[in-house]
Amino acid sequence: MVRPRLILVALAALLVVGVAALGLERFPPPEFETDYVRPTTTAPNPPQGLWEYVDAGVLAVTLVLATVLILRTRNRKLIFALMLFCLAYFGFFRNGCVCPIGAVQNVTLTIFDPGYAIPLAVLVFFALPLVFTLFFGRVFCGAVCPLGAIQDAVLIHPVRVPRWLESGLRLIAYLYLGAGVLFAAMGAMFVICRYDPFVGFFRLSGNWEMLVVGACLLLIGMFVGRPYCRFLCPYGVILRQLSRLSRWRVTITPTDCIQCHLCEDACPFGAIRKPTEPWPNKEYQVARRRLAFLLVLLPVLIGAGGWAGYELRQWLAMVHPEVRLAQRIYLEENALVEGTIDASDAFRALGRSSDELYAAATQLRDRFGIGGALLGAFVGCVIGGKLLSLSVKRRRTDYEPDPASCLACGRCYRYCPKEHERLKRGREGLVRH
Amino acid sequence: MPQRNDDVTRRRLLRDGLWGACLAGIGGVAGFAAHKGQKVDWLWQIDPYKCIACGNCATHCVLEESAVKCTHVYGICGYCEICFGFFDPEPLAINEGAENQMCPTGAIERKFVEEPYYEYSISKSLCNGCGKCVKGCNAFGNGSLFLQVQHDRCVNCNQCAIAAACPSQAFRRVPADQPYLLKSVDHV
Amino acid sequence: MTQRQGKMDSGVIITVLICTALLVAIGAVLLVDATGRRGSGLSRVYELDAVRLASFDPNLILYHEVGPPIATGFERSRALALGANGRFYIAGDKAVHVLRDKGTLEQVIRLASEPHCVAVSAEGRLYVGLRDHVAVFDEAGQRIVSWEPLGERSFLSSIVVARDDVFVADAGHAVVLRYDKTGQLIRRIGEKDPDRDIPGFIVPSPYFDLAVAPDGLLRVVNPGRTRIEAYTFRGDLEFFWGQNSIRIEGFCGCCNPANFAMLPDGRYVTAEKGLIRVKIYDADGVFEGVVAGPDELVVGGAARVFLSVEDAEASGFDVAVDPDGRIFVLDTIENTVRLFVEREKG
Amino acid sequence: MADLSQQTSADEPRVAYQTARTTAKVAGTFAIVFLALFVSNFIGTSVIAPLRENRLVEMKAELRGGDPTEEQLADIRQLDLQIRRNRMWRLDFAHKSGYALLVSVVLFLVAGKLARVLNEPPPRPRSIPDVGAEQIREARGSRWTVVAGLVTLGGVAALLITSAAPLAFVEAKETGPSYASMEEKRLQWHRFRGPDGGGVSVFTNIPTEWDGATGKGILWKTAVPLPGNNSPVIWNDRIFLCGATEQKQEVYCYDANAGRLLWTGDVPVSPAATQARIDPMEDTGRSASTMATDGKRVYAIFVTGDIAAFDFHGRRLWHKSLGVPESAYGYASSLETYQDRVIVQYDQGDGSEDLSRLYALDGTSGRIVWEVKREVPNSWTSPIVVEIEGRPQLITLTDPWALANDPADGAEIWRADCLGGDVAPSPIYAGGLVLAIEPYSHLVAIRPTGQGDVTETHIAWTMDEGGPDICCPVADGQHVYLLESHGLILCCRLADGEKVYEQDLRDNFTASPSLAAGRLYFLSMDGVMTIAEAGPEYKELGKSELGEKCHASPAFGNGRLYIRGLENLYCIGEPVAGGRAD
Repeated sequence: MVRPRLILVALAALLVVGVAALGLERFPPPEFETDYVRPTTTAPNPPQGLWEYVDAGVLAVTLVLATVLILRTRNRKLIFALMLFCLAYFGFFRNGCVCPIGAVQNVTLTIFDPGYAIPLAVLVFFALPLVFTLFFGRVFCGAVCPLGAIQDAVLIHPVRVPRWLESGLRLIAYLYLGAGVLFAAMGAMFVICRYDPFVGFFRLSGNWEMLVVGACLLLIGMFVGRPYCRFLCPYGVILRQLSRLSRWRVTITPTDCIQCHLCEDACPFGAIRKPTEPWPNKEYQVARRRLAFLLVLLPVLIGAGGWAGYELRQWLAMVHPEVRLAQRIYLEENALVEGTIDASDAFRALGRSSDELYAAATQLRDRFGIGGALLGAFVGCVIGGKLLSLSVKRRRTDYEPDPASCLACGRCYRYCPKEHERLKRGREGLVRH
Repeated sequence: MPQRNDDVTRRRLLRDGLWGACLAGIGGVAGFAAHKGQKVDWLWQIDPYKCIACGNCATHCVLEESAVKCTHVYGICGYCEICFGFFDPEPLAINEGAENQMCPTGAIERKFVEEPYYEYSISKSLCNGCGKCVKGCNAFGNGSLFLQVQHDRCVNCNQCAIAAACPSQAFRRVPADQPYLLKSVDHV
Repeated sequence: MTQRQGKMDSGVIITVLICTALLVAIGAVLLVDATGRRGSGLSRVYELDAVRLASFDPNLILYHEVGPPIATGFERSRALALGANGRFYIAGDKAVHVLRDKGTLEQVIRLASEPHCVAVSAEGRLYVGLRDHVAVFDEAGQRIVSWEPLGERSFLSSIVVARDDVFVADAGHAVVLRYDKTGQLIRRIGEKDPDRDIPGFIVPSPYFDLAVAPDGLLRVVNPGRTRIEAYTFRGDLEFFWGQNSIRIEGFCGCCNPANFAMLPDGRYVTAEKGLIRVKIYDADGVFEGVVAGPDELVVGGAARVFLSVEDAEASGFDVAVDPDGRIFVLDTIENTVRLFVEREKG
Repeated sequence: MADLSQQTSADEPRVAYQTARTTAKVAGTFAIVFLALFVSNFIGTSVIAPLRENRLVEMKAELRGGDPTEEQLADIRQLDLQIRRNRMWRLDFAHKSGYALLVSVVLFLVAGKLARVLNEPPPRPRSIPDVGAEQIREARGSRWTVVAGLVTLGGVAALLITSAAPLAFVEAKETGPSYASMEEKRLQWHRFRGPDGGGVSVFTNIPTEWDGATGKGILWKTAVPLPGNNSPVIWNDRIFLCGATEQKQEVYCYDANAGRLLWTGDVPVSPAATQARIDPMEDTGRSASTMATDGKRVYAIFVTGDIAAFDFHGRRLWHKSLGVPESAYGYASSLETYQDRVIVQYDQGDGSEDLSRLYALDGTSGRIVWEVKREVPNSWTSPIVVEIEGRPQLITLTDPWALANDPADGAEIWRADCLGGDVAPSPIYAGGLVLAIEPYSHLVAIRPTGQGDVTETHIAWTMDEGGPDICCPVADGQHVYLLESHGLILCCRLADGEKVYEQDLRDNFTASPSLAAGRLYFLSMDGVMTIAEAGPEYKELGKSELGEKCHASPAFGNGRLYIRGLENLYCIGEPVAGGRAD
């Protein structure tokens, strides 16, 4: 019986229709009679990979130096000088890429994309500042980070940001971190890098929109200390939490606090916390009830966040080019939009089937469902945790920097009379020797 | 107050535990990433078989003058007298006059080799990566002209702005030891 | 501070400044075209408007497509020949498929390498041009003989069987080879020879077609000069015609027509690659009309022409004509054979 | 710097401060100037340059017409050179002004900072009377901002979640595939003779009495622009049918409730068809094939072999020609849908030329999903897709085969050699049997459970006391009713094919009989509907006249009956039907 075989052949024929021809062969170039020699194509080599390791080395050295300057020497001028060096080196000289902030995404992509792995240098960029923070607080932010440095350098006339506003704005950074990690994990885009406001200055070139954003942030940064670090930086979010646990950290006074109040306004980043005073009894009762309520609220917020994130998967997925393309192709195929765009033209020219695209996009959408749920839960957890931490009474007897918010810039040292005492002792000691 | 002391110790223990966990976490992530093989750096490059020469390369690069430029693989070139990468689709005459050239920046040089062959080469300093010649060469010629990221210019952004804006998703990360995706010349 | 008033003022100014900067920054972030949705923003000099370039008067279309296309069954179809018995011989991948009139696959002749061209003799023998040699098969698909390979550089692109001769176009060497039916090379035709006023073929891409016209002369495309040249079997150049133009009456690009066929009355059917179009020229090479333009031949029409590298490389459609003057087009993008017949006048 | 100020005398910082301030001002001014230059250069690049470039394009276009003069060429070259020089110049300028801007900004910052440091007041703590209260206030304020943030986030999320999600393609996949299921189709009349093509309505509230002359019982009546013998198909509140002349082929969509023509779709007559001069028999007409819908799209095919798909809003999704069919009386097979495919039975020729095909076309694109070649001559039956033992079978009748294919891939399941001649009545599936009619000859029942050639093994029974030449059978589970075109009703037992009764209606019929709520509906060519009770004996329940000639089979909706007359479409039923079927 011939028929079934024919059907199979017909089916096979139908299957290959629409698949663009592959395996192109090259046709020989002309044979020249003259002694013309075909030039070879020049493809300039990339800069040597060695720089990466130099960068990693410089990072390590500057971190050590920063630690010493901040925690032992306690000299703002030297810290500032180191900061300027890092700005010049990592920023203007090395063009600010890859920086530890962006490296978060590279690490995320490494975990989720089997075909991607990061070079050692990027890994060092990601991990070293974290380790240093875990030991010594945010010394990276204080003196090494070029993004921090450029903002620190423009801070001319600091104004106080009310604490309530600061608490609210800080949430943006958490959201940004969550989104950055999610989109990196999905292989959609490195949003943190695409929307880096300062890298354009380092390169003296960039998309004008981001240059304007950077300029605006710097303008704001002349009055509000380090706005990107405090309210946007996704890496800062991680550093904040690690810094809470740090073994050693910045203290305003080298010895004991004498409660002189002089350092109160010293910090342009609002990181100095005053000693606490006992609450009225009534407040305790209210606080206890509030705490209980918030403890119950926390899981609710996590759950609600997870649910909302899952429900938002279709919106989140639109960041992925594949999903956007699928959407566009669907609209075009069903005559819901007029005309074509470059992306849909390219899709058709490349001969992929739309079903395949839809399947891929749907799969991505589902992955965004999981990712979105995790992101939502994370945001819920952050907000719940934030509310909890704002409802707990902390005990402080001295003026001290909040370990999470302190950017280790060393500005406050000279406000402390004890520090002056120490310096004087040091000078005398020097003379004695 | 023994009670308070207890409290303090417990808190310290918790803190130390957390501290250790964080350190271990960083170590774990770093270890995982480090053990994934692939120790070379990544660079951005265009897959010439996916590129549709839409022109985004010319304007979306973070550099004022795009890092993407036309590349010519001579081994594929037919050395045509009438090159559709060089000449306007409706040339007034077959000569190098500006009115007959396709390239808006005049970046293609046409040089007589021998009857009837002409050599075409790209002046990289003039090319802005618009891809107009690529279209012409693909459609009519052998496709010896195509766009490539030039790594002497590329600043290797962690997220290439052109890649994000590429309509055909032709950009991809390539290992730094194979920085170009040149069309192959099987016969050479 | 010395002046309390001044400080107040500066506070207001700073707040206003910060708020303005914030608004501008948010606006700029929203304006960032991270996904390329606004396109390149290049001016018109950078445009290559395929649709405009490919447009022509639709009244020039003299043919229309009939029936559904017939699938060739190949991933890459190369060449089409018609047998005397209404059979299609289609070369592609690593085989020749023999199809009966309405597309029934009758026979599969498997080959070791990719065939580039195919021709059928009146006796039903099948001549298949592989990269560097010709293989001959009998009617049952059994290999009879393989002719001598022509060397590393050769790239056979077309083959035609006359009464006593077999003509093979070698694109790699840019020469036409005249064989007798036993595979003896008789003559090399069309090599550059100023004494005989033969300019030589320019073959920049793997398309180099030939045919034997009803007037007994050989017609060969000189693709690099975008014209068709007529040779005697002895290799004398008699005449040529064809002009380079993207307009409908010319052949466009660096090297066209990619393929052609002769109608029984001596007119030409030409197929161009790049801007894919099949056209009719009369026996003197005067443009007569269009069989089908890019819009009829390619999904997506002319707009797609400049986009896909693979399409462009696969766009050398082959044409064949049956004794009734019906035109069969081998669609090498969709891998089908499509039939075009003349429209009724009026 | 602070140390410096402490060590020097009182005047020096003052002077230094003034100097720094002036420097900052000067540097700031320069920065603004350079910024302005930078921006103007940017504007030049993005606005002025393109204008010039467009001018160049225009100049080139002007020259293309005639013979260019030397001056014209010189002009173009001049402009071209200018553009390219300008481009390089601007690039260079952008670079330089960028550096200048950077230097001036740095200078401004340094000077400004210096001025600030030199003029810095000594630390002076603010005296806050009640630190505790302030801390409580601060904490409360912060909590509220966080809550505000939460509310904002929640609001945005809620807004996005409740608004239409952007991913239509997944949506389409999620709400089930982009086609209606067989269960959904069961409640509609999605093809010729309704679900399974059996002519049986699931609704029990079908009207039994009307009168075209007085308008009694007739909900609405609307003219159909072009003629056609195809029957209406129904999907919820839309009625679809089509009509054609030699020049035009149209698809109509009517509102089921008011009879309003919602849209008209145009199916171009392919040039091949124009040329072929198709001349079908008058009884067939140019639009005999009934449309079919998959719940998302409707499909129509005409005698020319032109087939098209429309969405429910009247947008034509695709159209193509399957080649002009060679059909003795004119192509008349109706369409069927399976999932998102449209099934076309395309039998043509005399069987010797291998022309006949069974196609499954992709509903969204018209692409051929599969096709089966069949060595059979032209036929006029319509395909049905029915579920048999949980597996869908596509059943078609040809000469001489009754065939079943897998609608998923076209693979043949079984075939039975049991028919002959010009087969026209379509198959039905009832009581576990496939019933097929050979006109003027016999009715055959096949058990559709076999594989391969089942002629010998799976023919349950044959009833050879004649068979209708046009009308399809209808069955109620117990009996099968045949209607011959001259009016003879033949009732047989479904189980064994034994004849139960014969009844002559003495009228002419082309419409197939239908069954609703245990009542048989016979629509004569004169528009007279005879309604009889289904059962072992003939019991007429009444006759209703439409007053217009009818060739097409009626369609049954929820409480409604749709009849296509030669010129009008009628809806018979109560003004407000008892709710929608779904």
